[in-house]
Amino acid sequence: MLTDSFGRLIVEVIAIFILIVFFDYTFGWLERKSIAKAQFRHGPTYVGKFGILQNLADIVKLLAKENIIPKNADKLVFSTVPLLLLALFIFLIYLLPFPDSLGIDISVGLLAIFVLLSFAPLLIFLTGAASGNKFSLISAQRSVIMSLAYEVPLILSVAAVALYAGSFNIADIVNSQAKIPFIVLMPIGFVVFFIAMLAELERPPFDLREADSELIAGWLVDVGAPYYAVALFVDYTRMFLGSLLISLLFLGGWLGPYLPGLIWLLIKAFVAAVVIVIMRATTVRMRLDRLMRFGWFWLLPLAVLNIILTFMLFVK
Amino acid sequence: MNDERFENAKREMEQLVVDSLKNYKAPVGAFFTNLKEATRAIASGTIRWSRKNSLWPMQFGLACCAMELLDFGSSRIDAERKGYLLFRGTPRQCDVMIVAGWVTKAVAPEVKRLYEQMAKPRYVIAYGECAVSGGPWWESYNIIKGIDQIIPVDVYVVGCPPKPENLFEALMKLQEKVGGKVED
Amino acid sequence: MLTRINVGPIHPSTHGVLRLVVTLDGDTIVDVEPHIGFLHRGVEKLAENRMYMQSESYMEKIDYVAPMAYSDLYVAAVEEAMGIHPKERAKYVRLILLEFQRIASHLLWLGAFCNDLGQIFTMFMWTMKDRDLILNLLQDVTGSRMFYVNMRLGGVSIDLPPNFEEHANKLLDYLEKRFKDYETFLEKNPVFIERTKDVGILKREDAIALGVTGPVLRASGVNFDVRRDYAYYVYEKLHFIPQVQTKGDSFARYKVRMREMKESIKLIRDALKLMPEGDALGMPIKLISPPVKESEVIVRRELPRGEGMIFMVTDKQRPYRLAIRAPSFINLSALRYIAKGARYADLFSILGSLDLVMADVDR
Amino acid sequence: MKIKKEELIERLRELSRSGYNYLVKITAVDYIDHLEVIYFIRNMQNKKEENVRLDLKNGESLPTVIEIYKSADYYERELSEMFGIAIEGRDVKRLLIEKWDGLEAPLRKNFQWGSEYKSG
Repeated sequence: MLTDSFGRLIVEVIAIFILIVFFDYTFGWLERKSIAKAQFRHGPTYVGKFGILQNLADIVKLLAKENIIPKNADKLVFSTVPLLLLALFIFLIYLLPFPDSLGIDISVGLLAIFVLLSFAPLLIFLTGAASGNKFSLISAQRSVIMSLAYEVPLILSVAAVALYAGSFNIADIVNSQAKIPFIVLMPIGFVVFFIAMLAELERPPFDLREADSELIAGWLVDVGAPYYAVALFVDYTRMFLGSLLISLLFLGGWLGPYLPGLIWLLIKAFVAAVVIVIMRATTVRMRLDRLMRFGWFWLLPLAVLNIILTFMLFVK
Repeated sequence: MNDERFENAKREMEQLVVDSLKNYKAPVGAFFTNLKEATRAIASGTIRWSRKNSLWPMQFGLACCAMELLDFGSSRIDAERKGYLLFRGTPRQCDVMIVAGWVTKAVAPEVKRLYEQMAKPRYVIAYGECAVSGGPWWESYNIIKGIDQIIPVDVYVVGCPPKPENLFEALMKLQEKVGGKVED
Repeated sequence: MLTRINVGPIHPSTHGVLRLVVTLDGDTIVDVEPHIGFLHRGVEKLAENRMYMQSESYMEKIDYVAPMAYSDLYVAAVEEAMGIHPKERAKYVRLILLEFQRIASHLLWLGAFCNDLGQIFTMFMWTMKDRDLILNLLQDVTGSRMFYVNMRLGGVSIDLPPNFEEHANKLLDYLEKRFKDYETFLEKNPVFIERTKDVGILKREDAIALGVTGPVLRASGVNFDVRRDYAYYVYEKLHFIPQVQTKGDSFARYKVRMREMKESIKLIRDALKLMPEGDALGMPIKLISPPVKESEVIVRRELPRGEGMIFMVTDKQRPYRLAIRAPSFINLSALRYIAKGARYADLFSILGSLDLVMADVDR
Repeated sequence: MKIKKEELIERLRELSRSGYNYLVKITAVDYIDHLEVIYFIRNMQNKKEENVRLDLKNGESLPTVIEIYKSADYYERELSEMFGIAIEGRDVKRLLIEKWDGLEAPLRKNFQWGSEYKSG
């Protein structure tokens, strides 16, 4: 029996990894195309049909380029932490339940995910601080300060969801949305969660860490080309995690008529991701102090209000 | 007999034996060497293909020609169609440096430094008359007459300023060079 | 603890080659010290060694975002030195082309400004698209995309083509619609308002003391525009009104430029209606220019970036001394005072709102 | 208005008090045997302009007017660099041409054109 379950585990690990790569690659292409459309352009068209191979060319080229580690950098931290960051996000996706009993189904999955997710800013801080560049250092500081602004509302808005479902198990949360998804039941909570998630995903208007016009490339300034490929992979995996969380917690996850559950989940994840991309294409960047004020004066009260409303309307 | 000459001959003999041993392939080993070479060929072909199709220019404008460089990236020409557009501000992650504008004596060391900060393989396009030869500022006391005095240049684009279409053509020429169609 | 950062000389949002040494206390700017001169090529010295009309092309390269404005400034100075008055139709033609150039310059600024605020090129692509249409129109007239060199003594080198009025009106209608879109797109975006309002305030007294010009001066509540106060060409006849805002922050500077573009559209429309028939061609360029009458000339023009002035001491065939007052040069000197006390993230939005062209600063 | 170098500060202060509060430009002309420095100032209320001119002998220095006009900062630095005029009363750093190989004051008439650039 041990071999049987072990075999299944390996199949699951490979299946989810393929899923991650599939989403990352497709989303990378979709993002470039949709931003190009928003800007009256075509985006990549020549490399492969509809430019589908463009990102492959980019990634292979980046990996084949010379890797530079600056003299001032802390070599060990600088060359391992980006990989750790990637490992963290991939591991977090393994913690999520998928339909057809794919993935691990642990009883406190929600807690585990949000605890581990708060390590990401620290890892980014380490990379930025280790590269020995002042722009990266500013970006690293911002990354930690920013997390103060959005972590608390994020967790409070998730708490309302857990309160309603009466469980920390994500599969239970999805199943309790069988009749009505939570986006309808608690719209305030969804808005808070979505905005806090944007900040977590480092997407505009909260892309303070990687602010091209101020900090050139933020914590990636001195990162060599192969590590930039890793950073892109991290970015898209984080995006996958974020859009999966949005669709699992608020959009009803894999529940839906006619189509198989996995397809529904992916469709919802892609919709959430494309909305985030459209926001990226249109808005300007927020300032750090304004973000703090916004987080504490708007998001936090709204999240608390959401919990109170949920408690009064549904739980009692 | 001269000892020295004898020593030399002996050393040459030894070298010959070592060389022939190096080139010797055992019948079983030959299969693996061929396999290794084949994989290496496929890998290098893939890498060359990817390099050819993803030339990222650096976000780096000096003077007038930078205006046309902006136009090159914007919606009329849309350089992203062929994968030329992912302007990165940092030299570490870029492939092509487009020197658009005149290079003064003050800025020359910076240009050189930026070139040295770029990761290999790296390419340079001299865009516009000023970068090619000094152009209209030939007689000025503070201008370098052509950036090829400080860094190696792959493609020259002439004009004052050249149209963005010319830059597109230059990048296609560079693609040919990267893809191995044109000798250096 | 104070941190000192070196920004530039080559940085994505310095619009050229500018080095800023920024001293930060946390996230607040204590001091900014601009280091300039990376693009210096000695235009003034080169012009002293050229025949009068040979330098026109150099003048255009001073400000490459609005080249025609500078060539007009220089040719006006030479005309004044030789006592030549431009023909009546030429005045209208020049005014129309210059106002189109102003719109193109402001459009580029708008896109670059949004880019500085952290947008990923969207607004930039939009404005570049519209700017391209204007450049195409100017290309139809002059034959060149960027450097036109079409001002001649007493007129222009090529008159407007026969179908120009139709094309121009169509383009103006389109632009008017686009400007409305831009305004709703930007002014209804709370993040844009937050990033520009009450940021980088320059008070009226400071603006005068620091000597800033153009839209920056007008955004601080000083009602001064060379087009009205030293009226040239036919601005007086077209009832030109300067656009003034009182607040003096980044948003006011944005608003002034936006309104100026609309005002330019109005001016072009009126000028197209009132333009007389006749001849607008100037003298062809010859090595030997007409005799010089004045020994000293001062000419002012409202360039897209502010007041431009040429002070020329004349000689027989070439200027003895040509001094150019570049608007970007003096606007940059105000950066130090405006940016003090601002957040680091706002440094680039303030720098962007000043609308600098580094080649104009260094000359 | 032609004045002497000694009365420059006094006259400019007087003018700025009487409303000429906007400095348009400071520039100079090299007449080989002497230099002429010109201050263009403007009254922002009624838009009147005034030129204040003074002659400088070669090698003579110029008093700073930065206390009267803040915007004189950059113009004075430009003047000191382009004409080699020393400015009294303030520290003038090199402004326009950084890393310049030893040739002084390009806008003087006796200026020698620069040499070729040597890389390395």
